[in-house]
Order: sequence, then C-alpha cells, then structure tokens
Amino acid sequence: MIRVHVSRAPIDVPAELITLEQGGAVATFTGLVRADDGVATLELEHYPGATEAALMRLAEEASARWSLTAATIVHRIGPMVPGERIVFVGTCSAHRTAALTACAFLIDRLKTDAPFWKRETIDGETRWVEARAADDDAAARWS
Amino acid sequence: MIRVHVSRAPIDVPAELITLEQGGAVATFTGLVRADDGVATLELEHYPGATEAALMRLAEEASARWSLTAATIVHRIGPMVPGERIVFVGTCSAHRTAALTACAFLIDRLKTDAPFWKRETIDGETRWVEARAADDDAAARWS
Amino acid sequence: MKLVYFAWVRERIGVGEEDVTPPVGIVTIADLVAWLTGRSDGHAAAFADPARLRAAVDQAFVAMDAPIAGAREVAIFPPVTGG
Amino acid sequence: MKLVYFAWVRERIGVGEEDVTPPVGIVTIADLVAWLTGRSDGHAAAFADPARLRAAVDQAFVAMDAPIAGAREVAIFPPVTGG
Repeated sequence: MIRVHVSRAPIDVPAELITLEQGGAVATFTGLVRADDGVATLELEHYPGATEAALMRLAEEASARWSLTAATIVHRIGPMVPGERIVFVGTCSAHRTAALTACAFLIDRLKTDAPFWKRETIDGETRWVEARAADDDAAARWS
Repeated sequence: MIRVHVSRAPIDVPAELITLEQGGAVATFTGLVRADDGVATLELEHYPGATEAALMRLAEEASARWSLTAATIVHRIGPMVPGERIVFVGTCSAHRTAALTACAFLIDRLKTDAPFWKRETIDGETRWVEARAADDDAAARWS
Repeated sequence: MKLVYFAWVRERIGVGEEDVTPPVGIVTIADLVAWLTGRSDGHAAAFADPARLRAAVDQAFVAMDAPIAGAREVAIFPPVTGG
Repeated sequence: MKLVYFAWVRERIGVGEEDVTPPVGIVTIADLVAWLTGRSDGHAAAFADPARLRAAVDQAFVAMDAPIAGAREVAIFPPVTGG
C-alpha cells in the first residue's frame, strides 16, 4: 500500500502508523523544524502536481526495490514553527534491513527529487534556505 | 535522553514519540508479530535485570557514537498475537544519517545482545524459535 | 507555453506564472532562460546566475540543456530544499 | 552459587533457578555445565549439546570458557531470539 500526501495540516504520525503497520518490520523517519538555530518560523513552498508525482515515483521505486508491503510519504507545506514535523517517511517490509534501507533511500532521495523549497525567518529576517551539496551526495549513493 | 523499558503491556508508540522528538531527525524501527506464517501466539521470556542492563548499554553506546539527543528502546514480554508490536527502537539526532544509522545499530545489536527468547504456537504446537546466523552477521558489522 | 516559477525565482520575477511564445531558435531550457532575461529587470535578476537554476518540463525534472519542443509547462526554480 | 535457566534449558531442567556448590576443579562455565549434567535426566537433556548453550556471569554475557570464580549468579540459556 502506497500513500503520498502533501499536507497543510500538522502530520499525524500515529494515524500514519495505522496504515503502515502491515506486519513484519516498520521503519520511519521524521524531520522536525529545528529549534536550536534561532529559526522563528519555517515556510515550505512546493510545485503542486509535480510534488505528488515525484513522491509517488520514489515510493514506487522503493516498494519494488525492497519488496515493501507499505510505503508512506507525508510532507508538510505552508508555515510551521520549531518542533513541528516537516516530513514523515515510513516503510513496511517482512524484513528489517529492507524496511530500514528503503526508509533511508526515501528521505535521501526526497531531498533532491521532490520540488519543495524552504524559507526561514530568523530575527525577523526571511531567507530562502540554500541546497546542500551533502544532500546531493547522499542521494547519489542510491543510483 | 535515554529510555529503556521492558513491558508486559502493548507498546504505545505515539507516547514514545513524544519523548523522542527532541528536534532535528527522528528514526524509528518497530517489529511486529508476523501474521503470515501461521503463528497463533508468540510469547517472550527474558532475563530480568540483565535485559534492562543490556538495553541500557546499547542505548548509551549508540548515544555516544552518533551524538543522539534521545534514544528509546521498548521491548514487549509475555504473550502476544500477530500484528502486535514486539519491539520499538527510536533515535533522535540533529542529523538524519546519524538517527537512521543509530536506529539500525540498535535493532541489529538488540537481536544478539539482549536476553530475550521467543516461543511461538503454530497449529496448537509450541516451539522455541531458533536463533538465526543472519542476525549474528548483522550485529557483527557494527564492531 | 506556460512558464511557472518557484521560491526566489518567483519572487524576483514578481509572478508565479506567465504564458510566452518563444521565437524560433529557442531550443533548450538554457536558451529559454537567456531569452527570458530580456523581459524585465525582475527576470534579469532571477536568471542572473544560470548555475543556480533548475528546471522541469511538464512537471518532470530535466537538465538545462533539455529541449523544450512540445512542452506545455516549463518550470524554473532554485535547487530544491525539502525534507 | 545461584544458577538461573531460561527458555528450553529451564523447561528441560524443570526449575528456573537453583543453588549449587561446585567442587574444586570446576573452573569455567563449560566445566560447570559438564558437572551439572550428572545432576538429573533433565540437566542431561538440557546440556546434551553444549554448542547450543550460552551463558552470563552476574548478568553479563560471557564465553563458555569464562571462569566462574567469584560469580554470584551464573545463567545458562539458548542463543537469544529477541527483537
């Protein structure tokens, strides 16, 4: 079962777990807005349509490559504050290594393959977050 | 923050997430009783005292090695049925690779380092589950 | 051809989308970007450093030397920063 | 010295723990297991294949050739299968 969702509302991880826990092994990754570098608010913009298609391609690729019984990707958009969940990725497989590896794949590739942009406000000043070369490197190790 | 717990009650993952989500990146692994190989019930026995000490050593090792801000290990004991959670492992770090890697470390090493024994009932017959060489191999890659 | 812009590309241009009809000779995304630069100061500011731009044709990521022939929607934006 | 047993070792012996005083000459866990084999048919069944046994001294896992000198609690059990 594949579920991808772009959400203006807070990500409800307990609800996502119900869909995800199909048996065997479940791995999840949750990205939270950092509270420790002075960020007051974070805002996520995306490319409607293209985003959902990119997430679906990633979930389908992971499902085929690691024989997943479930894969979930939920990404928050709009304004959010430190501590809130930006992204949730979950995988379910009969085997733990498959679930864990597919989960790492999904979050690494999401960072480079899905059209989201972060804008953060620190001390009243708003700036677009720069892409990180380390994210390109992390994504490249899966090809 | 380290939390290790051996529990006769069902594992409450949403409650564990509240403790775990300290900021940055959270990775989790949940093992479920398999429903697909005829298992009617599964029963977990453990070595009281030694179990908690082993889980605490693992959580402390992972916290130091990957600079975790939180690590949680909860393991169910007693009887359970297919679909129920046997084990939950969660890690929180400023960086996603640290959280994901530490999570894989904890579940791999828990399988060989913590004194739990599984007994399953299939078609009315009860047998002790055999240890798997693959688990020894998975644990060995962390040393 | 519909053009869509995101993040600081959108902000500098001042609109999120526009319709254009590129002249003959505009073959690739890079050609398109160079041609668009002349449309306004905002376009010039958005496209000043082509190395910082990424693109999609009909909602799929492509390289800047990809052809635009037959495209209904071309998106131009900074490197993505989700997750 | 307190002995504790788990899983099918406990089941075959019929008790989860017992107190013993090993004679002089019993130095390692392996020596202890060999000596315990003579205590009952249950012990003999539990310890028939030493390769399938694991042990802990004072709640820490040890190899079968580890010494038992000074141990308060020795545990003998099958390979663990948690997680």
